Amino acid sequence: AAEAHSKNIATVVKIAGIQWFNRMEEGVNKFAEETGMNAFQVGPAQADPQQQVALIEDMIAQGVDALAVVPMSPEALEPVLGRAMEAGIAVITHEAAAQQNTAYDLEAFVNEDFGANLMEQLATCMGGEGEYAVFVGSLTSQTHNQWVDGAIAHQEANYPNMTLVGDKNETFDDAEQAYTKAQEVLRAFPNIKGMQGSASTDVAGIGRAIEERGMEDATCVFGTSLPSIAGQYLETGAVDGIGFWDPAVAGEAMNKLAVMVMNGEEVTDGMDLGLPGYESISLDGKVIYGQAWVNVNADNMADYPF
Amino acid sequence: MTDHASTKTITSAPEFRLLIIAVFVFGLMSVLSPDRFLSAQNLTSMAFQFPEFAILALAMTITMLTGGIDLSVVGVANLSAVVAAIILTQFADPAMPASQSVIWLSFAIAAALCIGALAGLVNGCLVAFFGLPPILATLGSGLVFTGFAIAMTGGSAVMGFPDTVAVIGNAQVLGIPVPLILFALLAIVLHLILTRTAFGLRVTMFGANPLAALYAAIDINRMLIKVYVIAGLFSSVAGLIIMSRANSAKADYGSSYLLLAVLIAVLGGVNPYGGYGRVIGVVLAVLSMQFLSSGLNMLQVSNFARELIWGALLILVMVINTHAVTALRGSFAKTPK
Amino acid sequence: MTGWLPKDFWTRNETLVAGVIALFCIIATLSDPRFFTITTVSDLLRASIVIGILAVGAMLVLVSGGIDVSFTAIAVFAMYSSTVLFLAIWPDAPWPLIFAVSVAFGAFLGAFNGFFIAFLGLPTLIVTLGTLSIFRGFLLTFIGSQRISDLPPDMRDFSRGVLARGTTEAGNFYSIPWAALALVFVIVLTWFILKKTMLGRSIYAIGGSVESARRIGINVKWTQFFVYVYVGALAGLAGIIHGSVGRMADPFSLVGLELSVIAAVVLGGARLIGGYGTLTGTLLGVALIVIVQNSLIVVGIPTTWQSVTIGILILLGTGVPAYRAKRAAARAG
Amino acid sequence: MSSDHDTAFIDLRAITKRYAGVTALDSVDFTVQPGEAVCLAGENGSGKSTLIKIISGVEPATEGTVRIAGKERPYLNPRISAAAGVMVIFQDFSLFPNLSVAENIAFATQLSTHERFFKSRATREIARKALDRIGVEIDLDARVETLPVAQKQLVAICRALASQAQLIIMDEPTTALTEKEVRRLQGIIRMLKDEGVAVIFVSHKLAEVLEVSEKVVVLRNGKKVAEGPATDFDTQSLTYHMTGRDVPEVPPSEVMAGAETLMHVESLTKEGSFADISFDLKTGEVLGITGLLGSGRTSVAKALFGLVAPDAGSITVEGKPVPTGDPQAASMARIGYVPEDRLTEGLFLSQSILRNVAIGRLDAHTSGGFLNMAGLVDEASDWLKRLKVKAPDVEAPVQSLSGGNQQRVALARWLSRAPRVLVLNGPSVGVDVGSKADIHDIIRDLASQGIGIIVISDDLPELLATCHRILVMRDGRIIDELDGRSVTEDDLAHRLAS
Ligand SMILES: Nc1ncnc2c1ncn2[C@@H]1O[C@H](COP(=O)(O)OP(=O)(O)OP(=O)(O)O)[C@@H](O)[C@H]1O
Ligand SMILES: Nc1ncnc2c1ncn2[C@@H]1O[C@H](COP(=O)(O)OP(=O)(O)OP(=O)(O)O)[C@@H](O)[C@H]1O
Ligand SMILES: [Mg+2]
Ligand SMILES: [Mg+2]
Repeated sequence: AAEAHSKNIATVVKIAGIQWFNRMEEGVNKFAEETGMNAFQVGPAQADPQQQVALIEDMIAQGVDALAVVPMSPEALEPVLGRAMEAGIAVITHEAAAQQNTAYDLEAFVNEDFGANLMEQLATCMGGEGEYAVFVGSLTSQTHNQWVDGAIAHQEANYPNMTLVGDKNETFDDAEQAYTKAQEVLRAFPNIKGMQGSASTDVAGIGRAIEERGMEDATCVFGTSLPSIAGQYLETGAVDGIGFWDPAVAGEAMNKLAVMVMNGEEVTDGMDLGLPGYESISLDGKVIYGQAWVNVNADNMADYPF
Repeated sequence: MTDHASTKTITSAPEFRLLIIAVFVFGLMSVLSPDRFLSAQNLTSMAFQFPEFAILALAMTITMLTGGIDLSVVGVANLSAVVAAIILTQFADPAMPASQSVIWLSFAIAAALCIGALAGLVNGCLVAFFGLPPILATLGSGLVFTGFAIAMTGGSAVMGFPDTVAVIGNAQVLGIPVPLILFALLAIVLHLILTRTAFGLRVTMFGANPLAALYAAIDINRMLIKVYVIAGLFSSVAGLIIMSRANSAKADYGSSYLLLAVLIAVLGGVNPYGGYGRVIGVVLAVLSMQFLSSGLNMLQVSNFARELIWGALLILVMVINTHAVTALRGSFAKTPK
Repeated sequence: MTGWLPKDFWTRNETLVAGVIALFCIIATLSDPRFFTITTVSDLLRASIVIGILAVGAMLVLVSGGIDVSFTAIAVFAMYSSTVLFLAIWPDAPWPLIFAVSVAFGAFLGAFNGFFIAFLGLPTLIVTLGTLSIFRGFLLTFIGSQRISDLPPDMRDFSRGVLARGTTEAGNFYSIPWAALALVFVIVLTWFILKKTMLGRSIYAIGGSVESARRIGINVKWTQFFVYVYVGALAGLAGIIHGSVGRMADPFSLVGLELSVIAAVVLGGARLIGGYGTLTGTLLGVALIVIVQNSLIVVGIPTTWQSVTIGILILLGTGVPAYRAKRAAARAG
Repeated sequence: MSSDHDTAFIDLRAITKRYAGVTALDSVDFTVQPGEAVCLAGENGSGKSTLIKIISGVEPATEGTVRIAGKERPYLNPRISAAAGVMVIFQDFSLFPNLSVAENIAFATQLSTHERFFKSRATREIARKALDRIGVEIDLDARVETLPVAQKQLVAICRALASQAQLIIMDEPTTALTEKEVRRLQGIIRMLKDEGVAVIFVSHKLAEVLEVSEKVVVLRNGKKVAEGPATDFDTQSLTYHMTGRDVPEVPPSEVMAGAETLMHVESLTKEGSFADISFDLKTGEVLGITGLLGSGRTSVAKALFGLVAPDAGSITVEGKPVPTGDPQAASMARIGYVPEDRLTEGLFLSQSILRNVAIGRLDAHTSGGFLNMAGLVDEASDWLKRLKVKAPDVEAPVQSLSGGNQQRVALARWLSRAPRVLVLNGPSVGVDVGSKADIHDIIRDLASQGIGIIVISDDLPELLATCHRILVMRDGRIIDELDGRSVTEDDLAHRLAS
């Protein structure tokens, strides 16, 4: 019992300070409060995998008991997480299904399914026909690509009258870039009816371009985002719907898993983690999948104030 | 007289002030967090962390000595790493016996170094033959190199190496991390090049007055090309370390290292307009940065504050240096008659 | 034959850049006729506003013989902190007031640069490299690191304000926002300062030779100080426009753009050694970068090759005049 | 004496200027009356420029008082000084290369009238008037960087003339001017005097100094050592006061009979600069090349060293052709070149004296890729000693040396490479009398060792003191070849100007 209270659990996120991870920190803090453990969250100042490596090195050096990591670039973290596990640290990851050096990787959902879920809404809005384009934060981001690939696969299987136009458009996780890319797509493909974004800023940029042209009703825009970012465009209808998972819950779940690993408890298929969306997890090797996505539109956005 | 003069030059050199800063930061962190900062664990951890960007700072240093700059170092590092990684994943099976994979590893290393040299050659030609300002030449070429890395990989990471690759970035020899050994070697090599070879002297002299270098019949084009090739080679070594430490290669690794490398070089006393700079200064600047950075992480100071502190340190050092220079100016200008 | 043209017309950077722009437009139109429409023009204009204002500032610094890499950090700092300030004390403030405060913040931060550069005599690159880190670090540590979408309502209204908006008969949409006026204002003001005041001429003079300027009695320190304050103010303006038009105060945006902006200015003929640079050239340089960055899809260049394309463009755009200058110098001996 | 002080426009009392460690001026009294032309003479580093900087407010005095137009000026800066009517033509011109001729000329005037706005018509008017006054024609819209040196100097002079100056200070204004322009400048000085404008004139060309000035003040090591009416001095006595010793010039000895041809230049041509330049240079011969402004002498000199690529023609040294337009090739063929402007072209000012010499011989001291530092230091020190460079420490930066010593360092670099042909462009520009004679000695000595030397200069006494043969250029062509040992100064001047 005494040792349970003295555990240090560091949650290392991709980048410090942004809403997404601030929300996650709420979950981490809630966990710390409820369990009395020293659970805290850190993140690098710049979105660079190497900075995250350095940060984890420092965490290992100061002797934490568990690491809950949201990798910027999973491959890049393999060696350092390997060292962490060798040092006897319990490692949990999130959004990194292919991660080798981890006890468990927690996925809010199967990425392809989430992308298909967005596509399903997009297709419904478009009436199952017309041109659409897709956006990713960066071509190097694995999850973004999985979402988009899942969406495209879903469209090809179910909506033969829809056509994808152009490449995956890269927005560098920047609303301004998403805006100019969207403008360009609108110019290059004047008949376009739908757009799907991946980075949380994508739909904001797309929504702005749509609103500027007064095409709110003529187009359908869906994507991953947060109400705090996309809210104003959901209100005007420039963006029709967003999907996400609640990072606070994910943060709490990671820390919970970390404690389970430290205590040697088994994680099993169909287990209930006692958190919304993770009531009946499915286990595939080391990867734990929940069904924790949330679809939000103008009607229910008030329920998610972050 | 000579004794007195030499002690005076040592203490008045900007590098001496950097030494004081490095020692001070180390002391401060040790006092603030004695059990953790001074732990062997932390010391090795730091030794693993800094070599990759420190080597990039060395590459920056030699180009700055000529009054240039190399903004393509990160692009070159990633491009060489990607090429090496592609060779390793195409030809070397992770399951391959170590003796065989070593051959492929050496081949991949050679290829990476070639890419580094080639990229340096491109930069050198742009600066020397086409007369582009280095800041723009390397900004543009850096985009091109990164772009090639993206195009070759489609933007995703290349991974799945034999275990031997891990040696470059993660192994220790006699308890000393291999990256640190590589950095130390390169720093010594660069120091010797700059102070003990004709080429090194020419580099500094050219930086001090390019026109006079032309009139002194120095082969400027060849010298500039060599400078950028060396910078490219150093960058590719950094790329290999990053690749090994990340067990993968990707076009956007280390993107925050560019400004860091410039900052370290300048903090290390290198004159970005050319003509002055010493490797020891750069090494001390790297150490100060790493002590500060790891120490602040232990104290759980926000990482944004770290950026603030770096910037403030840079300006502080400059203010001290400049003022010391004004005060000392007279001591050089001895009466000629 | 071409008596009405300036003597060096054919050898100027401006001519070259204008030529490259024309060539690019022809290629783009050939590959997709829809490129050459009012829609493209108005989209590009909108995309040029913030970069244009920043570039005018960067040009001024280059002319004065310095270099500034901190202006993006100043822009974000001024935008974000004035937004935070007004959200806290007076969310319903009219936008001109919010803009004025952002400009004042920008000028204040510019004064920091000016102080170290003009009065302590530190090298400009080092100072602005340092203040880039300081401003950004301070902003993210002490003021905030979250994106804010709930801007003061009047800022949103500003972004909805248009000078002209509509659809041509051919069905081409266009829209010119109010913010375009800000760019015009900045250009006119800067043109006036540079061409019509002794202060502006002194900036050129300092760029040509600081020591000579000092000797004939130009107040070098205050002129330099003015340059950095003015550039800071322009950055503050660009930042707040960026925030309101993008309807989001994002403390991570803009930083990282500084070198591209400087590249655009140099494309337009300004020289890193100081003393040279024109507004026409700067605007052409910005136009070129913006056109290329925003038309690669139309021209059909795959996303994976875009960074290579832009890199080659910078190399060509700065390489051709540099090579020509080098050849000319060699010929003249 | 006291009445002198009362009426003086400039009145300096007991001025001392110390730079940390160096006393550049030591308790100097100095007055200038309205309309008076004062000559300031002294060797390099004697403090002339420092004195000028104090009067013009560029540097503050450490001790002593400055009065301008009867008013004490405890705090002075260039603006105040200019407003009081002091205009300076600086030794390095202090022009703005990126601005037009008109703006360069008018800038100071406009500043002194506290103009806030820039009017281009008024600017051109001011510039036009100033140019008319000395009767020169320069394109008002040309950028100053595109002008040849001599025209730059004329622009600097016009800038000083443009304002309503009470005193014009000229710090070596004639270094880049040819005889004809010097004459014109002397005319201007007389005209200024008639208008009541005072002039301070600094020059190393002693004859011209004595010709225009009423009063001579001689500085040595920062102290005033002589002062009096110009009529009390002649070149000889002035030299004596400046150096503290007599410096006689000896004419060159004869070229060895049967000396072989060392260098052969055949029909060297460069469109717009020079045409059909052919000459031979024998071992041990000193060949002078002279000409008026824009005659092409500098271009020819640069072409010999590969800095300018000629369109046609060939250069051979000891029978072997030298590729043109390539300084490395020229240097491999053992041609050396000491440039005109040692500050920007010749020396690495911030680097040590040692390195400035050694840069020419690095490869010879490299073994196994590394430098033999000891050998390098020995050799360089040896050359510094042979050329009598007065330096406290070979590790000191070369900028701490005086002009004459700097020139010797530049020479040492090339001499250490044992050149066969040495091209000296303005070997004594801005060098004081004492050092000048020493440098001439060095030239004669080198020639006697069999080196072929080409001296490019418009300093006629210098040419006569060193050259066996003199080529005269005009409009890019050689128009005359004279025997240096028989031609007289008057004759040479005549051929140059005709
Ligand atoms: N900024 C400075 N710092 C230190 N010493 C200086 C400085 N400026 C001049 N000196 C020294 O002061 C002395 C006088 O220099 P000054 O330039 O007045 O000589 P000068 O008579 O004009 O010589 P020249 O004929 O070469 O122009 C020299 O010894 C010089 O080295
Ligand atoms: N490439 C060129 N094209 C046209 N005119 C040129 C070119 N190069 C030089 N000139 C002109 O040719 C003439 C000779 O120039 P040069 O510089 O050789 O004269 P110089 O007599 O050596 O000058 P200085 O008096 O400075 O020694 C000048 O009128 C110059 O302006
Ligand atoms: Mg819609
Ligand atoms: Mg002088």
